[in-house]
Amino acid sequence: MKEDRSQLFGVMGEFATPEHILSAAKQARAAGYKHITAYTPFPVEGLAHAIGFHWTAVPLLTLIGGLGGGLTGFGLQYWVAAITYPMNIGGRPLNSWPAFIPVTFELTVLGASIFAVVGMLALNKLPQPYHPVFNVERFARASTDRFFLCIEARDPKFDLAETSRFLQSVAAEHVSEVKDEG
Amino acid sequence: MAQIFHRSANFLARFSLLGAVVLGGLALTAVLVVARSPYITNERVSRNQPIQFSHKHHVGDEGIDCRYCHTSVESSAYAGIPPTRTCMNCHSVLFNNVGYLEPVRESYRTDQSIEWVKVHRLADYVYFNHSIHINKGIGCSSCHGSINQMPLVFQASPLTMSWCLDCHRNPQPNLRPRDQIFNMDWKAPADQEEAGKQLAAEYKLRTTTELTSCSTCHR
Amino acid sequence: MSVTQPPLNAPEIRRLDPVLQPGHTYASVTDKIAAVVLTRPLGIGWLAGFTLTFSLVMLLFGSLAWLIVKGVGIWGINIPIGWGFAIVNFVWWIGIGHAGTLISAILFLLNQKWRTSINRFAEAMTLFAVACAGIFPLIHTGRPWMAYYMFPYPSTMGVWPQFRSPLIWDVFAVSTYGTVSLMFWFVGLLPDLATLRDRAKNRFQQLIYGALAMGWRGSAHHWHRYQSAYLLLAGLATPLVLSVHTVVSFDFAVAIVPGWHTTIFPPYFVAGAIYSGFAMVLTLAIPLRKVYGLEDFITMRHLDNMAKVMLATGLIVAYGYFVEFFMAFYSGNKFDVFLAQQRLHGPYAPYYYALILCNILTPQLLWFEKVRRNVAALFVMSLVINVGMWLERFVIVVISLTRDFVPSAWGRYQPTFWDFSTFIGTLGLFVMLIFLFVRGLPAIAIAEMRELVAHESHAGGDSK
Amino acid sequence: MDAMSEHAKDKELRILQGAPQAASASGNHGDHEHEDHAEEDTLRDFTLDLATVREKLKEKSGKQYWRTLEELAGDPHFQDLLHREFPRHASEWDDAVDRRDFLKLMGASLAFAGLAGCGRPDESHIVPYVKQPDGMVLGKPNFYATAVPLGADAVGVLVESHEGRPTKIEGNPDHPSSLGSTDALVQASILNLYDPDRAPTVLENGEIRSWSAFLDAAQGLATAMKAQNGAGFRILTGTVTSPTLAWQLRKILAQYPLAKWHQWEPAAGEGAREGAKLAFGRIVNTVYAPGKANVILSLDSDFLASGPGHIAYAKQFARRRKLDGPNDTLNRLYVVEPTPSVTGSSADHRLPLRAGEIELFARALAGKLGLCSPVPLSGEAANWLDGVAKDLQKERGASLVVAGEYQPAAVHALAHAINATLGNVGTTLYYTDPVEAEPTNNLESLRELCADMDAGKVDLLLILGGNPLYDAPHDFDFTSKLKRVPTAIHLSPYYDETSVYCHWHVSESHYLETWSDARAYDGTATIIQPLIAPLYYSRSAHDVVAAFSDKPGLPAYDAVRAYWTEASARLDTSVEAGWRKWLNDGVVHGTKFAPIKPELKFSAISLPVFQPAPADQIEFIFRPDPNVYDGRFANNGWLQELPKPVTKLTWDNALLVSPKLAQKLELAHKIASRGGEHGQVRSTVVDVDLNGSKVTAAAWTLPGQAENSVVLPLGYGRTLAGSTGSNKGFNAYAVRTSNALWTASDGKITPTGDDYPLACTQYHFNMEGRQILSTGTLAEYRKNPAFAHEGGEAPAKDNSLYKEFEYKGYAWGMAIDLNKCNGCNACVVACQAENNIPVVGKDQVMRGREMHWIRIDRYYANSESATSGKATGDPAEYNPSLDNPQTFFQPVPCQQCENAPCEQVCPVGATVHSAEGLNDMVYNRCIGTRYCSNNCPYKVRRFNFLRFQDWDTPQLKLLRNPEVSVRSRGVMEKCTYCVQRINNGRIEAEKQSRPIRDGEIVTACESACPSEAIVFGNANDPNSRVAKLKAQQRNYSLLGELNARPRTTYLAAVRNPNAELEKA
Repeated sequence: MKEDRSQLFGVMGEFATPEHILSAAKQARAAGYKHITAYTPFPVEGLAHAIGFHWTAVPLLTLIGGLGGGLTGFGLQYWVAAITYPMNIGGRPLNSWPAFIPVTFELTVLGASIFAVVGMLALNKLPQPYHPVFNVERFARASTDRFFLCIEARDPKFDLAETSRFLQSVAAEHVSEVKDEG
Repeated sequence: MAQIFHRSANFLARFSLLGAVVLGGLALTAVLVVARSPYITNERVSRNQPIQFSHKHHVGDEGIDCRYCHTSVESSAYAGIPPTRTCMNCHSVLFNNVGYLEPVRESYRTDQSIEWVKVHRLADYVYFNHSIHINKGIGCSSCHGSINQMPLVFQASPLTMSWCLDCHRNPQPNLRPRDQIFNMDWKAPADQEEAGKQLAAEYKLRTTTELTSCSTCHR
Repeated sequence: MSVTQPPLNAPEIRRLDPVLQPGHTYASVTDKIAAVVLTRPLGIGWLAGFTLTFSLVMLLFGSLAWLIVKGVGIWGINIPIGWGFAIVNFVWWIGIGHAGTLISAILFLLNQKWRTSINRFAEAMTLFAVACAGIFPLIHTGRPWMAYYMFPYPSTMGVWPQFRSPLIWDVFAVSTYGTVSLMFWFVGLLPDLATLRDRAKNRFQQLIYGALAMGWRGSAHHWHRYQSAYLLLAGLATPLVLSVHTVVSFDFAVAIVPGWHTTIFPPYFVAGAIYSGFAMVLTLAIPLRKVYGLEDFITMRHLDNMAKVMLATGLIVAYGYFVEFFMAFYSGNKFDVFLAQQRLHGPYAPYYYALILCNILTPQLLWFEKVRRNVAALFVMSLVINVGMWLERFVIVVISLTRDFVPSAWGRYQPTFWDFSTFIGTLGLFVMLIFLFVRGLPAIAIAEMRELVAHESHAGGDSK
Repeated sequence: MDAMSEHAKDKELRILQGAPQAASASGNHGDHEHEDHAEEDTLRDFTLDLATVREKLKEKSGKQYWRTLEELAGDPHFQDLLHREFPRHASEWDDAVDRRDFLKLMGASLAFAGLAGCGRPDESHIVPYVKQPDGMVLGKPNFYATAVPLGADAVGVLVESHEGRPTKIEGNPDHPSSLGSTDALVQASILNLYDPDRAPTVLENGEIRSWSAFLDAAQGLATAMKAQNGAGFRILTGTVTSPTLAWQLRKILAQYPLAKWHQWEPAAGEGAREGAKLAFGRIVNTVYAPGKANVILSLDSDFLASGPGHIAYAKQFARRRKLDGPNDTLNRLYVVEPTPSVTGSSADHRLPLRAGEIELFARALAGKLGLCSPVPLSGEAANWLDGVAKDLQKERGASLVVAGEYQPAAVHALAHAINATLGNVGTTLYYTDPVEAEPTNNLESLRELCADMDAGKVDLLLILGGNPLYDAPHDFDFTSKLKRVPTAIHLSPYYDETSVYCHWHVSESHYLETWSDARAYDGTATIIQPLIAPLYYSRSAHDVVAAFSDKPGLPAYDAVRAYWTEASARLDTSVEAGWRKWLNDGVVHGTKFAPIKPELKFSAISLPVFQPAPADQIEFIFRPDPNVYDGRFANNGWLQELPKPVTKLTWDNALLVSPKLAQKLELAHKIASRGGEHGQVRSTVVDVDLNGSKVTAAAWTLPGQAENSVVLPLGYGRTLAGSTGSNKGFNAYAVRTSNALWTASDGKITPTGDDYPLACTQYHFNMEGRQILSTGTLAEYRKNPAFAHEGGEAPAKDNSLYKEFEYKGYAWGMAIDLNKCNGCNACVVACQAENNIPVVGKDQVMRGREMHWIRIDRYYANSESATSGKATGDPAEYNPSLDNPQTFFQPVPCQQCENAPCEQVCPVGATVHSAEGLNDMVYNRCIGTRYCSNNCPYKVRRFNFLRFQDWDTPQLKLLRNPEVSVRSRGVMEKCTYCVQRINNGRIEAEKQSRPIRDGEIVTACESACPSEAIVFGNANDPNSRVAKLKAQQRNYSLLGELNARPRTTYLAAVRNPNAELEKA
């Protein structure tokens, strides 16, 4: 039996309802914890705010993607029709811009969507099949009906005993250590 | 619950996703590159001929005019491949018993054609006409390269449609005075820009739109 | 209605069934839905159905192979009727492919709770329909192996696609629609894949769903960005879904053929698309809820709402038909007038009347609640409407071409065996994919159902 | 497999390739240049290749051919033998070598079909000449003058030849029968040259024999015949106009005093000959000058589209339909005929009468003109007659009465008399000696022959051309009689119905393969020169006749030279002096017959009383088919697929009945849902009992057909025509008897109850009130010269949001004068020949997939739409306007729209506009979405739904025009104004840096058109013919309201009816 080289990732409290975890998160925040994460089976309104997470870059990325797509779209069509090989197509003007709108639009949407999704995944650091929290046995229910609040070890205010006690104090049904194998 | 994946899975997952994207991109680029490579265009690929006929010797050293053999180049779409008789004009007297010319003599004797391997293969469907190019001031070497330095002839240009278009869009740089058409060593003079304009006017070149109309080359 | 029924805040829908039968917990919904995928054994019915549809797919491949060998001449098309079944099927499938994204995106934006339990397989249906549709633009060309000419790439020929052509717009619209729908679907799936991963019964399932879930763990940060992205996607998909069928309608509206050249087409095609889309959703939902006992989640409320949407869109379509006639006579364009008469008593009149019967008359029954609440009736009607919408496309595409400008060139169209085999083949492909889907992925968005449970119980709490 | 590379190969056939050498006029025995793909394989292992070729071609055609090659061309012993026996021929036989090359080519081309690899092309070879013929410039076609003999006429043509392959026929402006134009048959005749079904070699009882073997046999027979002074030696020919052949035959007859020369031309009437005898006591040839006549009456004569000189007549006639302004005058054409013909369709007044009643009408006219006691006419005919008679008298000396070829002697005699009294002789017509070398009554001649055969008096029958077994009157029962002949020798291009019953069959050379000569309708002789060595082991009539002379094996060339050496004396020149010029000009100068003034020994009174059949009696008339003629063109795919001028039927003949009769007999048309109006119509099948025999035919209701007259078109129902022509339609000869060659009565028509699918390319004949074919009368035109523009018209040029494209240089355009077009179809076939247009076959036509780039639409101007208002325009739904509708023809090629709807919708830019306003079609870019065709308002685009081109048959490869891409499957194609001709013309002009002259570039359709209805040129040049026409007020564009701005515009048709008749 070799000694456990794994280091501590944090402690995790388990809650039964959105309401509980929400209040717990608020109190943790109040208690001055910085590195808090909440895990819930479905989005719980206000939870992100409660743990101090407000702004996300996804909308900005989407805008950029959209603009990029649209400009590429129209640019390409204009360049093809009017610059690189201008041809008389049924007497229509070289720059038949009304005819170029559909493709421009589609590419706008395409660009925006791709940026939105890829951006979201990237910002969420996904894919990330391995994560310490999965080491917690009960965490499996985080995707069914249980709500978890994790205070991470890197938090300056973190102290295993102290923090565990804190979590119990905010009515966590279970409190478990989160280990991270080396 | 137990951890399903090992820590390394994180790197693997991200790397493979990224890799897939990059690979896809590379594959596409590769296709486009190959399409322009000699593998497809046959550019600079020299062929073995039944007779080691050297243009370098005949044109470069002996200074025989292109038209001596390619008789119809000024009048027809086809420059024309010389009949055996043309070879025999000289070789019935010169080198008339060297071994490597036996195929020529045999052809002449037996009335069986010499089979040359085709070097310049135009793209499908294009109706190229030598005579009009010659008459409008495009010299042989503009497309065929310095034949006079080729012991074995190879295709000097890609002969892709976009290559044709380059010149049809802007012929000036390649226009020569009529007396330079068959000059293999012609180099564009310093004032080509000016000269080109003048020649274009002199040859009454058609407008770019006309020269790049589909039916100019395709029927 | 019983007292147990949770009174929803909106008064006007108080008397309606709930969108979720009461008494469900987070766990119960999750169990029920996940079970279909993870634990439920393959039924004989499923196997039989799959085998049948699979053989139809083989028929499709056979037909396509023969098509490549011989050429489009094996179909009934000719001069003047250059487009036949292929384009009819394309438009029909694309139309069907509209309901999914519409339900997920537009109803999401409109914050319609009842969308929750049907959006997932509606989206799946969309993808599969688009897949079926996507086959046709490719294979209907005379030289499919040259179809890549339609994409803008730097060729050694120095030539590019001709962007004034609606067909090019199609290429971009359909591929964009396909891609976006796929992403939309996948994003929606992420949390559920995580659920399946965590509930997986064996290593294999764990690995598959684990990989697909990308390590989703429902952290608040994830959810925050997730929601923002999902909302944006919905916002983007909404105009997209409208644009796609608009572009498809341009294939005809932009041409000069009498019967095609009409400004009413975009709105009326979109309406038609939603119409057929919802019909198809019903066609799928009704058996699905029955077989997998999902009546609690797909309640009468859903069916009722969908019926109403069909009624509404059906009326828009009817309006479209009417305006076509009106404009013909109002404009006095002799070709349009002639075509209008042709529809009424030309050689193809029966098709037109059949289409009126299917698309306009039958749906009027939906005014009656009795009909809307009769599952069997709804199912039959959904089928009728699907047929009707196919006929509509046939009437538009083929019949307009049979008699256009120069009488000397008038002709007629008769589909061949290969026309039918290809069409039926795609039907097989569609259903087969559905079969695979219901067993491979949660047919109902579990995470959203949990949200719904939360919402309902919350509301219930108030009512105490 | 990749169709693209297939194209490429085909294009490469340009620099050809071992076509059998051309014995061209310059007399060079050129070798040839190959540029082939699989060429090398074929050389490395020739025998293997020969094997494969034989293999491949066994399925294709002519098994014997390939066996022959093995035995003849291959076998060296055979060669030696020949050299020993006929040293004179050694040289000739050397071209066996060329045949080998021909094989190589075929091997190669077959290889193409197989190994057309995708992707990277492997090495290909250039095989230059060893000795290049003088005057041959590779890539430049040569044109040789020759003539196409048909019946009692020969059309002078210039044949385009690419490196020794004849590819296209053009008219010869110096030749009286052509005047630079051609007709459908002439255009299509080149396809017969390359027909893979042609008889490959000499056969004796089906066994392959060498020509020398035949010569031996012939000599054997000859000696036997000599012994009995030629008794029992019979020669049967068609109409012979070849002076040389006649000369040879006469020599034979001289050598064999008791031998007899019979003639049988199934589709040529006796009326003209007998009528002349009746009128002048001798046979004369009548030459008309329709151009000089202001009023023309055709008594059932289709002189614009058939019969000797019709091309020239059509041209002259059309010139009188020229209308530059309201002050111009038109001639007037009256036609009395039983069945709508091309001539009848372009008439100002047309009167449908049963063929049997025409004589009555002629007598009545004679009566009116005081040539005999008046003859009462009933009904419409009566007041019609008044008008015509008045008109004719008004134009004494400038009027013309033409009697129909199939009308009896009396009608012809009457016509002669009437023309005489009207003083037309010498002005609008003149007489010459007959053009036929030996004018005889064919029917009697054949009757006599049959009698002799029956009586066993015939020991040796030499059938030179023709197919009597198929086309002799069936009561002669030629078959059984032929069986009694100990030795029958048949010379014909195909191993046909007759050949089977003959002991020897000699394959007949095509006129492009042999030396010969022929006379035109006015006597002008032309030397027929070969453009290509025979593709098969075939021989000409000259060779066969020579075989029985004292000079066996005398080549045709020598025979022709010999004759003209003799004849040139009369031409006060010498062959040496004249020969080259004759060949070059395509006419032997000074051979035109001088007019003669035969004395009229005939008075109408002398005619026996005439009693026409009761009005309700159905008459059956036999007419040659407009496309396959008497059946000799049955295996010609171009003609089979060519929509017949009036009926628009293809691939079949049908019993033509009038709408009224159809209604009475309850004959129906069902429009099939496959193909429909533009493809397939199922029509009632009927049994026709006639002259004691029976034939089953599909009945076709034809508007304008005389009420109780039905037509049985000849030339179909062949059983041994070849893979294309066998078992198509019904055989009308089966019910044709000697006593009723052209008109029969007391027959019975009984519907069988079934129906039969007919391939009809245009069933709908009603314009549905659209601005498609503008027509008016001269009076209307004078009142309102711009009448064509009423109804829809193009919006003004400037009301577009965007700037118009400008066409600064050339602006190619076409103007089609509907006043001149008579729907003769010459342009359609010319286009097919010029542009490598495939034949798709009946099934595909019935699906509405025929490929003609230019079609001729036929509309009935005054017809009402079907009563049911269903606008089906179905003659089966009887309405009176169909009894005698006004027929108009409209050639529709691509309209080359400036605002082309097709271009805008093409996703890949495969059809775009050229700087000169052409609607370019880039086949290699096309992916085949067919969107362009859907969006084409004129439906002139054609699509390769399947692989329509024949890539395998090597003979057909030789036929192709190297200047035009051969389209593969899945590609859209259409008329491009013959862009290949435009480009070549422009290149020549550019080389001389001068502008292209007007008329320097002519499209294939324009050059073929006998009536000069199609004019092509630069619309930007105000002095060009086309610009002048477009400037006319008659000029309008098809469906102008669509604002597609077609470059092809039409000039409204203006008819010149007789005001009096209009009133009546």
